Amino acid sequence: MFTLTADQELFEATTAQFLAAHYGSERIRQMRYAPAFEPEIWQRGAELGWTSLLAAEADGGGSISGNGLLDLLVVAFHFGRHAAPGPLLGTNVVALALGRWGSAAQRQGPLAGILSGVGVAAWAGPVGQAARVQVDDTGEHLVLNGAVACVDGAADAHHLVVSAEIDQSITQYLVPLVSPGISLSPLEGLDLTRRFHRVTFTNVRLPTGARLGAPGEGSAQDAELLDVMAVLQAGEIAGAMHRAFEITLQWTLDRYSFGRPLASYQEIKHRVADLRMHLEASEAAAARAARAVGERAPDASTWAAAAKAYTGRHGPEMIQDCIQLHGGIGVTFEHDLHLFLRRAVTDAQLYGTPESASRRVAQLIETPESLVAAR
Amino acid sequence: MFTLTADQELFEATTAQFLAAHYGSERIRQMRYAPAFEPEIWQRGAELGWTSLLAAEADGGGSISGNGLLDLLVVAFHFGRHAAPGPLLGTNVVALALGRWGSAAQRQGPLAGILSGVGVAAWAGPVGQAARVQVDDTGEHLVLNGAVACVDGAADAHHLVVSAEIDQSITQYLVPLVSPGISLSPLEGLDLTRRFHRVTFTNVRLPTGARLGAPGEGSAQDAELLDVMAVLQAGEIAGAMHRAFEITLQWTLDRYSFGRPLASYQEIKHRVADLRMHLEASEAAAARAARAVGERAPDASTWAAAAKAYTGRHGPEMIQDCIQLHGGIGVTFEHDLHLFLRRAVTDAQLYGTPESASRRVAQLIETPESLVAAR
Amino acid sequence: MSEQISVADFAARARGWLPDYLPAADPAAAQFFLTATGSSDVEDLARIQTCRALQRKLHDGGFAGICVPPEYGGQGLTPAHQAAFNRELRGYDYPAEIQASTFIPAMALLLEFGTEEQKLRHIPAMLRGEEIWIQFLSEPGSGSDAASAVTTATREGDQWVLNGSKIWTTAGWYGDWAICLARTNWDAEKHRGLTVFTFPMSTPGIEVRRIELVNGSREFCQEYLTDVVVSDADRLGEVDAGWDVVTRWLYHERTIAGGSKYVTGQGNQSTEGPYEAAVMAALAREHGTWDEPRTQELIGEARVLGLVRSALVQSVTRKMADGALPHHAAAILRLFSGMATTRRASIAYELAGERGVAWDPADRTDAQVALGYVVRQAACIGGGTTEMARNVISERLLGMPRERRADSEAFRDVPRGPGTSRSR
Amino acid sequence: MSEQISVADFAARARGWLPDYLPAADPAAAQFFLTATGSSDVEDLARIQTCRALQRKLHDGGFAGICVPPEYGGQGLTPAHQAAFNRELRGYDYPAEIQASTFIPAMALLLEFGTEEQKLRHIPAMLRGEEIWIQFLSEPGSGSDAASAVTTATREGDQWVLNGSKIWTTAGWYGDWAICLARTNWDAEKHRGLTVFTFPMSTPGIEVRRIELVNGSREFCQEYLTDVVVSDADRLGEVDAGWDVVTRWLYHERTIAGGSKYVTGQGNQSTEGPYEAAVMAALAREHGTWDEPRTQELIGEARVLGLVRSALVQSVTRKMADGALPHHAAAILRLFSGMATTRRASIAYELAGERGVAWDPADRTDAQVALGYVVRQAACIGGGTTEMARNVISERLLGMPRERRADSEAFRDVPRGPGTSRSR
Repeated sequence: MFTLTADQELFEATTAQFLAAHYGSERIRQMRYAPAFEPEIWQRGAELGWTSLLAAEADGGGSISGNGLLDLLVVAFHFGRHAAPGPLLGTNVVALALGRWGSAAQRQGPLAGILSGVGVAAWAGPVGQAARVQVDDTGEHLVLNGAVACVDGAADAHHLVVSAEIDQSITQYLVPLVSPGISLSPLEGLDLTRRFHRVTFTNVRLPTGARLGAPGEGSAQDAELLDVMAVLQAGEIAGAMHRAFEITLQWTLDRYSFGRPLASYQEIKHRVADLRMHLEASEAAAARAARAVGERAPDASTWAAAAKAYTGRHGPEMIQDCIQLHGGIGVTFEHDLHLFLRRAVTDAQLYGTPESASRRVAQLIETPESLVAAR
Repeated sequence: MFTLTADQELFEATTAQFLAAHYGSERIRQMRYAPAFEPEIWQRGAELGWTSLLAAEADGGGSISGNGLLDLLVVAFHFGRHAAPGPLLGTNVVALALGRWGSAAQRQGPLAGILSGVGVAAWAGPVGQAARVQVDDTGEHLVLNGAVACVDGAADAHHLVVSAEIDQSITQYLVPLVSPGISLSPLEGLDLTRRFHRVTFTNVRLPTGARLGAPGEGSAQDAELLDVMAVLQAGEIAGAMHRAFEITLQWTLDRYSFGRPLASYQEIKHRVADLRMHLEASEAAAARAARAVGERAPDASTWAAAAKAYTGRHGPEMIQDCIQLHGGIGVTFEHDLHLFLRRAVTDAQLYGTPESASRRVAQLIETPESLVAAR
Repeated sequence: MSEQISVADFAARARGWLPDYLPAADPAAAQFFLTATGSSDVEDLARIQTCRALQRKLHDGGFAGICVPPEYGGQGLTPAHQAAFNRELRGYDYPAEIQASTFIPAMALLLEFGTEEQKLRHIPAMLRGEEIWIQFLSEPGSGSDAASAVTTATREGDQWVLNGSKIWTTAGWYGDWAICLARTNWDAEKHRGLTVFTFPMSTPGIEVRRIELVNGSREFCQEYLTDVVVSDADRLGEVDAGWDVVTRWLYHERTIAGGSKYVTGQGNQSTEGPYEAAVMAALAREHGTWDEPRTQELIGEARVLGLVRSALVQSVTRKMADGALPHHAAAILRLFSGMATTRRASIAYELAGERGVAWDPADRTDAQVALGYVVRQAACIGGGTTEMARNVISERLLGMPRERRADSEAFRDVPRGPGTSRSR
Repeated sequence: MSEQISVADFAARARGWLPDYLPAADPAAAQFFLTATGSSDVEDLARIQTCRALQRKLHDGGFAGICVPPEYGGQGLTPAHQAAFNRELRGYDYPAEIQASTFIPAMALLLEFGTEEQKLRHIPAMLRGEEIWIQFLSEPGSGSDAASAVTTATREGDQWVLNGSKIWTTAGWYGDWAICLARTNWDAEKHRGLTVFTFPMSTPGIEVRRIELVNGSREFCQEYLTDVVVSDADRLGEVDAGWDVVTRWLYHERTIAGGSKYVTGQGNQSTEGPYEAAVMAALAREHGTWDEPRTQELIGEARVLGLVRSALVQSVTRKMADGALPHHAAAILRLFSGMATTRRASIAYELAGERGVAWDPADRTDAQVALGYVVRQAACIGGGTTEMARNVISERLLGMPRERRADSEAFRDVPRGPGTSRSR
């Protein structure tokens, strides 16, 4: 796990206990065909602090350590450890957006709602399956048309942040999901408790106050949110790896083959050592990225993409090897491991695959003058 | 090794004994700064059959099994096992080209020279580092200008097959390397006994009879030669893997650590099992490709590229793991393993990398009608 | 049969018979091997009924049990006849789903170890499609070590009483008879206290539970045996000599892939589904990614793995037949197959990008890629793990020292882990 | 020194002293760690002479042996003073190449195990740059098992006679003194029959052979000891208790990377050379491949490995300091570093394509990529293999059962392989 302050440790313990009490793996399995959002539990999570860490104190939020993203990483880690349901990622990303770029009305209304746990938000972030939303500005109203291929948690959310284009200028909007003309069509997905939808906009009329941030700033804002999302995804993946590792190490100690524990077989020991290394590296990368992004350091985007690329590549592979070490029982639905694999791959592939994150890291490389001169 | 006929087995034994007698690993190490081509030894190899297997009986050649490429694969395999010097690949590829597309004069002169072992040829095959040769047709003469970035064995060869372009039409030419205007500039290389040169053509005048094959057929002919080259490279790589495996298995049995042979450690056993699998698969792929290409089967190019892609990817990696299993001694110049690594990577990377071979396999996929209809 | 029919004549007879008796195969029914069938239990059971009827047709036409002696309902011919029939059978629907388990290992073991009475009772019924058999071999605690079975049979006069649990049985929920490994002596070394029994699935005390895999498949079952009473006449082989039977059992299991003489046809109809390179290429074109070099590199790699696997199977099979390689070399094929399938699952998943985790319900290929990725390791587990294959390659094929064993004492005293008592 | 100087004052004094006494570092002299230096022996020896002179300047300026007691020529200050000096030293040339070996482990072991006479004789000379020490630890047959040394010391009165061979020594061909592990008792268990000696390299009977690595490096040596006579006064530690010394020896070796208090500066100047992502990107632009997504993916992966390594080092170092992880967790860093370096070597080689096997002599980066690939595994071997790191992680950090050992009897009877006699 991460190196924490005493306050963070207390916060972590509370969150971990709460999630363990409500989201044991049997419960997660049961939720696959049931509604996965439980408002009461979410509101109690909000009381624990799950929704307010990325918001300013002036808006009713506040961090524990001074870097709210580092604090929130702890929650994401434990969401990964439990493959827990709840709009943690989308709601926090939107909270950050509202706090950073929102109008007074947006901060007093929707943001306050989110902080209290009553309001839930989703982010139609840029995903690979491109589908554009266009906006028409009638002067009085904004009219949205188009579709977003895949939005996490849209059915449970009250507000959606979406970027839309007018005259090659992209701007973010905060859209109430009850707006006439919005339709959701469900996708199937691997994660047992995450629900994805294609969101279609057909002549959706919004007041001009729905704009979030300055006109033309949509792509820049999306890029900032993408960094935050990457950090939280890396945190969840690290948590999923942590749980899978814990289960697997115990299994190798308990399971006997030919009269000896699996843990006494050198080939297995060495694989477990590799798993342990990837786990430690993933935790370190996620924490380092949370520090950089939370501090808005100059290299924040590089660290965010690096954490996403590393955990997204090695997390799922590491959990697959945990499954292999279990043999047949590891591929049964009643076993827990696949819950963490599903969570890890979902985080790995959405909002940029590990491969695209690697490319992003490369694109952010600055060529030192010395090299330019030398060649 | 491959499954052979009795005649092939005899041929194999002779070649293996001859190479073992002349090209022990100490000799290979000594050759790194010395001339690597020894005409007497090569001529004796030609007497054993190394140069005639891809030529027709009418031209003085002939196969052992009916498929000369399958026979030649055995030689390539043992060249790989010894990291042996000699213009085996280039000379045989040119022999095939001359036999298949050469004029009577080209077959009676240069091809007969090759078969006897006195003539040596090189092929300026298409390599990734693109450098084009242009040809001007004055009516009386052909004039070549341009450069080929990397040719194997050009300094030892009498003839070079090179493709050149005129008016977007590419044709092959057989060029005497003594022609005025040809200059060779040496490259450095990993293989201790292979010498590479950049070949530059400056107003090189050739008679029109230097044309090899029909005008405009250069690319198609290069593609056919590339298939043959890929098979022979795969054969050499498989041979290099075979020798590295043999050395490594013996090492694990002889070397003791903490009072036990390395071979008794399960992690090492499992790695050796993987190495054995890659070796068997590489041999099978090379032999299957030699069959298809030697028979000019419809899927010949697919098999050639598949064998190159598989051996080129897994051969070097497998030998690297052999080195790792040796510890420090494995990265010393006095050890033999690196000789086989150098040979394997050289074959893997030239005339198309494993990655480009994979792409070629993909490009050759035919989409069944059923799939087109279904989607 | 006085004079044996020639292979050519037999093939000709099959060519004449087949069009009139067997329906054409439906390519659309071919199943992708790594994901759930998508068919309901009702549909699956209906298919099993069809298989029974098709098997009966084969039997009545003189094409069932081609290598089984006539006295047990077979044709008494040679593996070459079976191979010729298999070739003719291509393109026809046939009872593919009931070949494994029933004919190998069950029928093969009956032929080798059964009493005359047992053979006469069961083999004709099997060949007529009336008895589908289930293998009770693996146990929840046995993993790769079949000899560590703890399902126990206790003798009571002419009967045995069985208690324990078996797992990873196919056909467990509709089969007719079981062949079951049980421990009959806890004081012997673990291989020397085992005995094999047979019994009908209708015997009281057998509870069957379907197992769901992570891809939704419900193909496998677990069974709980509680005081299941078996007649000593249904014992197969000698008491405490069950390991002799299991050795052949495992041998026959391995021949499933390689074409056993007791198996009709060339395996279940299956397709490589989304791992077929042509499917990957078509998808890439559809999604506009085909022109990326990396896409072609990955698709090419998938195809290379398929091609090399076929070359490897052909080469190793031939070398084993020649004696150039011992039969343990089959472990190389098992290892390669596991590695190649998991890699191809990963390639398909990488190519799918986010469609591999959230997809349009209308796109079944995306669903196959996603579920195939989650169940990927099954390809390195089912039918013997790749770890066991590496043990076989290193120890049996290469002669590297065997792993130290801690189970050579009386089975009662062999450590079986903190969760199990050392003795009963 | 009556009152200790404060760290800040010490740093200020260094800031004032350095510009006048040490030359500026030459960034062009930084060496790529995986390939041959390209420098000649004459150049290397000249550099060692420079290092001796620079060490002497440090000594005379009061900056050598900052944590060494004044009675042995040091400054008697604290690790914080050394760390402050190291910070000030950045940008200056300093005797980086003679820190390892001489100061750790040799000087550190003299401080811990040496007699007063030994300390007074050697440590001041070391600090003045007059004695460069060599480690005679590894042997051709010992691999990862230092305690299996077979170089033998036989007592003859007040002297010992040493015979055997040592390998993987740096500085072997120009060093002044050696610290050497030898077996003094073949009848004890292997750890209990070892003794450590010191002797000058000028002692008769020492033959030094340079080892060439596959990348052309001649940094390492092998030594053959034939009847090398050593005075008992030069023995370090007790007879047959050499393993106590070796335990600390290995500890000090591990601190090289982590900043030992006895080492000046922050390590040899080195560069990641062609594995630096910025270099890869510049090369890709030069060769026109930068715009291919796969190129960016690979370069990004290389950069990610570098970044994650730095995050991991920082995180694990902190956790070990906090006690959140035991010191064995350093094996995680060693394993990651080996994996990351070999992967980056492969990425550079894949990006280079055919230039990685045949290159223009003018292009030294291509040569580095090619030779770096051939010597790649050195990153998983040198300084303890990755296999040993996995043993440490699984057994020490995770508590998985230890490997069975077959070397607990008298060393004479421990199997050492078919090529070696069991006893002498």
